[in-house]
Amino acid sequence: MTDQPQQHQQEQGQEERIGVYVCHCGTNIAGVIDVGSVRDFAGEGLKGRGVVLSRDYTFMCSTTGQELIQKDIAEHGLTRVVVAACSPHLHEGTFRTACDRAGLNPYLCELASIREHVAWVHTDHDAATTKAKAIVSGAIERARHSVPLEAIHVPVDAATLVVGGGIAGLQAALEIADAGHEVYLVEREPSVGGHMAQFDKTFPTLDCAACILTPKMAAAGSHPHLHLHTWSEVEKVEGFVGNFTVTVRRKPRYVLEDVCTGCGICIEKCPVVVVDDAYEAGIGYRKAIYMPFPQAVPKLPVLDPDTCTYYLKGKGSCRACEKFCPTEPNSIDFNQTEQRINLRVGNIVLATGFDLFDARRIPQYGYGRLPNVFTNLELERMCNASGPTGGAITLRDGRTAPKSVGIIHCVGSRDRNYNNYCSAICCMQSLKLAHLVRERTGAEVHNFYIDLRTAFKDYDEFYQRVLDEGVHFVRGKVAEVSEVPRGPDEAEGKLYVQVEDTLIGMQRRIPVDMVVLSAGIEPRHDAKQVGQTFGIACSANGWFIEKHAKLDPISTMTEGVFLAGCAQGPKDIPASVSQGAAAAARVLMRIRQGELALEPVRASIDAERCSGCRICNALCPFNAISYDAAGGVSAINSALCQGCGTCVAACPAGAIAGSGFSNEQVLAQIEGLLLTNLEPAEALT
Amino acid sequence: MANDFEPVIIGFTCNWCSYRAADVAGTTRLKYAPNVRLIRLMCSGRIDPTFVLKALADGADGVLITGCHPGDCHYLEQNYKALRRHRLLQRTLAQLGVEPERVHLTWASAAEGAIFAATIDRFVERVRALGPLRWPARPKPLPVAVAPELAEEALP
Amino acid sequence: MKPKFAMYWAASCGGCEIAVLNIDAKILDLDANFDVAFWPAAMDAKYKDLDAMADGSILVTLFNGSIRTAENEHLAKTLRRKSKILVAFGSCANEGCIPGLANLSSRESMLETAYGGPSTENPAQLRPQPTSQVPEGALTLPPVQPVVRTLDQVVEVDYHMPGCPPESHQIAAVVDLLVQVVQGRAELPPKGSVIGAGESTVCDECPRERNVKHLTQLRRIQELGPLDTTLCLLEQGLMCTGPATRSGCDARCPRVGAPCIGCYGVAPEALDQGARMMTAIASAIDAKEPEAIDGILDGIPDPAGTFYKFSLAHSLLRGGRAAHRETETP
Amino acid sequence: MKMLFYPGCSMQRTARPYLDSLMAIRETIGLELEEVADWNCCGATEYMSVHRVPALALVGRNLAIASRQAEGTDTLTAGCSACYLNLAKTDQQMREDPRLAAKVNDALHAGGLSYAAGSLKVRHLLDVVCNDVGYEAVQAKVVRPLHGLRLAPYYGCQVVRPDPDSRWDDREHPTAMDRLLRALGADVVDYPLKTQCCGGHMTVIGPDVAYGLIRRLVHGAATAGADAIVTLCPMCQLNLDAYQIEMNKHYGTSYAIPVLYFTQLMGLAFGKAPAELGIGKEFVPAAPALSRISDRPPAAEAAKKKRRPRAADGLPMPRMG
Repeated sequence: MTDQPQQHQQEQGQEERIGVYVCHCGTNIAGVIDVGSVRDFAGEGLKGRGVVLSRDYTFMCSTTGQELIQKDIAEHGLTRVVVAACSPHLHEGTFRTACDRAGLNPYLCELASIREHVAWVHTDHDAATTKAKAIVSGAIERARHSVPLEAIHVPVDAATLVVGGGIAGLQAALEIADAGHEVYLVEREPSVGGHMAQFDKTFPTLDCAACILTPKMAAAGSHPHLHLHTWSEVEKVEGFVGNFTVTVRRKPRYVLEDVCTGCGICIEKCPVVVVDDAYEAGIGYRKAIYMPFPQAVPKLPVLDPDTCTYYLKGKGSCRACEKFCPTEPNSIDFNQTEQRINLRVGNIVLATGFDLFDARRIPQYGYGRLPNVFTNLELERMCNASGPTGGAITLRDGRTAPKSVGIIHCVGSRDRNYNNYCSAICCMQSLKLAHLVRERTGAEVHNFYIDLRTAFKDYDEFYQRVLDEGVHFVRGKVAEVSEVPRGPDEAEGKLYVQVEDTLIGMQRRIPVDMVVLSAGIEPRHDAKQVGQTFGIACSANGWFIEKHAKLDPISTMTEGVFLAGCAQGPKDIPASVSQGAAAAARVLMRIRQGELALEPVRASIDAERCSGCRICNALCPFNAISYDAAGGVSAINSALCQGCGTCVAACPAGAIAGSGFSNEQVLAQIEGLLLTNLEPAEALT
Repeated sequence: MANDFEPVIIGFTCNWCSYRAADVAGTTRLKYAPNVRLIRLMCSGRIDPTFVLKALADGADGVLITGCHPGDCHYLEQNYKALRRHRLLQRTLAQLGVEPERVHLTWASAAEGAIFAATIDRFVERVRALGPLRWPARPKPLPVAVAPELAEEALP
Repeated sequence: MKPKFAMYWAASCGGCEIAVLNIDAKILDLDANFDVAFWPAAMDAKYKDLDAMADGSILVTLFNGSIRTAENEHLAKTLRRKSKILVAFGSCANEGCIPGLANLSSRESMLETAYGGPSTENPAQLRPQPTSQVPEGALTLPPVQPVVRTLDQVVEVDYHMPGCPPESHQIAAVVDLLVQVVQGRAELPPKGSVIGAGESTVCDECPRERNVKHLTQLRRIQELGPLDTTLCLLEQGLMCTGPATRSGCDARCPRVGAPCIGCYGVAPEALDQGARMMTAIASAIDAKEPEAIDGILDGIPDPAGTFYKFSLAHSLLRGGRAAHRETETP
Repeated sequence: MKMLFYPGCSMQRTARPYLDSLMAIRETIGLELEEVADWNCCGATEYMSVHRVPALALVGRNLAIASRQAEGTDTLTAGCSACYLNLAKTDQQMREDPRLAAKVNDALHAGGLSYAAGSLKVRHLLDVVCNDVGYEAVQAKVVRPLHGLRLAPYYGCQVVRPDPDSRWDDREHPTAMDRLLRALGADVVDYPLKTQCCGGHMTVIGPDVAYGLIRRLVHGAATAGADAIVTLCPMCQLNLDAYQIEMNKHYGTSYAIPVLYFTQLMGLAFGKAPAELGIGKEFVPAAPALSRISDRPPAAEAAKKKRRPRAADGLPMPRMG
């Protein structure tokens, strides 16, 4: 509330009894920081600042570590607890809960981050130890000015938003809807189904992707609690956990959804044929009005104004779809415009999936230049009985079956020129494709791999099976795919795969008819903007960042926003389904709880000190500050306040207090960090 | 002198972006100079010039202010307030003879651990090149010449 | 025997003394209830007389002026010893006031400004010397100290009374209180209190109409046309520091169309008056791009002088580097 | 624009046409080249692998005298790929390893010299022409467009790899020279071998290996329908041109693809006389190829009539660009 100098105040207040705990985190902290020295610094050097005991322990977050704190609170009457360990974003909750259990207000517990901010980022042991001491000193001074707070409770809206209708999003949406809660599923494409709908077979059991996916899609389409918004995108998210307001932009289909029966006559009659870059991966065609695939849900066509004659050549031309539409009224509406709808939801599941790595970015593999270089997705569509070749595997001419095929793994993955990470699915996808090529064409197949990663149930068995089927495996990174023979002894008209075979230690040039690039997977091209919309961040590689890489890969740093599927990182279908189900479980837990406890970080105005200058009035983006003209003072609505503290920092009279991050706490922390709380003789060097 | 001088720097971070960037730098084990001691605030909009002046007055050689990128603020646009305060404070500090470079404002998203680490390294070197600030310590509590209780006899 | 009263004038303009005399007939109450032991501005006094007084023998001393010279410091310490109650009286004693702005410069440049420069007529280029030989002997001047300090930076202070000068009605009320205490009819406020001032900021007493603030320009008064007589001056583009200045003056300046310049000092809950005004102004500016922000800030040509006009010596940094450098031991 | 110029020994001898054509066009494109006075050998390709510090010191001397000479520019350009790479690599390694830089400077001190790593920007001539002069500026000076001439752009290895300062769009398939040649009005053929090895000194050490590599490059250009190969490196030019004859003997073939420097083609397009550009000094004569330059731009291919795709068309190709 006030930013008066510190020294005066403490003497007036009751003497605090502070317990300091320094965590080793195994060797994570203790390997770099002299933990004992930090303990003694707090216990001896800061005795005068209210530290009554100082301990170090191997794992403070363990049950034993927590019990240690609880016991000390009871036995030593601690009034403040300072834990020097990891980032508060990881274990603040753990230690606050421990304090709460022992009867100490949880907000009187302070974390000093000496792992992420010291031990893990510094190598000089002395400098790291000195910095750790300063951070502990800052936390102690800050804790002296902490005050007991109560969490703020808000109700949770039982409706949920799921973004993305791939397998992960479908799983999450269905599980929540099955529990009887309303779910809005927003999908950018005209149909749900995602990438899985493009596949032919799924590894390792080789069941048909459509056979196992279609029932889920159909269920989503007809579920009484599940509301589909396909061909739609989330534009804006406002509010906070429990009470989000989401604006969804529905793109025009130019088809009346509630009239169209999905009979398909319009598609049949449409004279415009264009390459289908989306569902058919560029090797098949679609009409200007089209259904992405036969099992699409909802079973509605969508008109593409960029290729439709009506839009290209002016009104009055063509209109075949409209002329032949049998419904009454006519389902075609050329004047449809985009619409915006608002949804109120309590929780959000983000399952926005991935983009395929663009193989054109590796020119030495020739994709886009050499006709018989294909991507895995092109081959996937070729294998599919409903695909452009009716299930036949052919060269680009559409007729000739290849006699030899090279499948290159890790295209765009595990390569510092493109993506450092492993795409997780390419090994198994390449094995699956090798099997399908062998099975359908009998061609010689060479798989070029760096490492074969066939972890998880039944995967390695599948690898053994493919080996037994006579597929050749060459361990080495392919340097180039070239159509130019090296010498007169090499035949023209072949593709030469130049590779170092690291198992036999030589360079090889393997002639093949067809090359398949097993492209990796990448974050969605617009993941960053989507992240901004939902208030979550992307990692350096572009995947959405989960709350904790191991212990909480479902949640995000933004309360109420959960992740499922490849949006969080590369994963296969079983893992995506598991994560979708896990996200659903989290949401259901929230709905079941009915209300949420929020951090009590809020601003408030002392009416006695407020002069009514109205500087703060324009600063709050949540409109939490109002002016009482009669009383001549401003006031803050704590239900609307989000706790950013901007008004606290702006008030010229110092009349606005910010709980949790008060001026006293911050100023005291500065003193602590700069060690002005020590006598000069004790100052650290 | 310059070689032995290890600057002491106070860094202000926001809970949503830059503090998390520091966390990411940690979890990815990036290495950077140990001279910056961080304070977590909820938002860079919480930055009060008082905090910066307090840090300088109490012995910091530099102050690093960090927040979410413009447009990325968790609280929509409060980082612009930090930007404005920083620019005004810079002007005043320049008049007081404090090199504006000592108080640096930078943006870092939660994903930018590497950028955050590199920014710290660069800033530490910049402050090192400027040399110590060594603001004179605040006056110590004063010895009272006499501590006269308001004596009874002084009153009639 | 009446209790003893003293008032001393250190580095200041003398306005505080005038302000005390300006309380009209109330000055007679002071005389009736106190024995004026030492008040160089009002009556003849010698340092040796002061030195001869017993420690704690003065009941109350109003000390105005900042500590600029060794003589100021010596008197501050002496009066502290002799007084039961030491009041830092007026802006100079409390916050350094205008003399405190010298803390932006080194002594050398301050003397150069005072004794040299184009606006000073000093053909012989004389400079004050610590000692000068005259036929009667050696004359000495008290050494000028490198940094102007406030009274509480030199000795412990019992009460603070802000203002440049303190308003007469506030002085009259404090005299009343002292008289009542002496007569046993009232208690003294807690030690360390600010007396003779309000508990909010100047806006609290300002009658002007205020709105949500989106500042798009800042101008000096001569750059603006006729002002609206009822609207907040800040909203009209005038750099008024009322929002960050302690109340108690009854908003004298803004009432008559002059912006507050901050003489009542830092607000009750604040630590640094300049910082509070800077943060308020910067927050209320309506611009996001650095260039646009700078365009508006260009309307404050002298930020340090504007935000710390009265409080520099008592601010967090207490002055500029040029002045502090002189205190460093080489 | 002014910059320092390191010619290197090849340009003064075997690659004299490269130097002559550069001198002929420099004014047209506004390049003011100031030769580094008293430069020494760059150590060529092998020395770096034999004695690293002495090799770096050898190059360091050139950097040191160039930086001392630099006035009004901090750019040092070289036309020869090996010279460029050695200069760039030395600067980079000194930048990244202060201890190594100190060692090199120790050596330079003996000669009263020193070099502050990073003080010069080392650039290949092609980089300067494409990125500093710019395609538009080059195109603006074209008076005799190379219409109808089909060219295979050949970059070789050293300029694009390891590319210490990331100056190229792609290290495997760069396109800077492609764009430059198009700006001159020429047709650029798809030449996927553009950064393959020319054999280097293998022509001397192991001719059979070199012939294989040369054959592939020449054969590839011929298959792609190129009239000429365009290069930016004296070593590449020498191997593909002079040894094309030997290679033909070795394989019993009769390839005759001339190999020219990009500067020679720029000169032609700027209207300079072939002799001024050193054209005619090559082993495989360029005259027959150059006689294909036509006065008129090739007629734009009749816009293909859009029709519905048929099964016989095969599968569509991926869209590029």
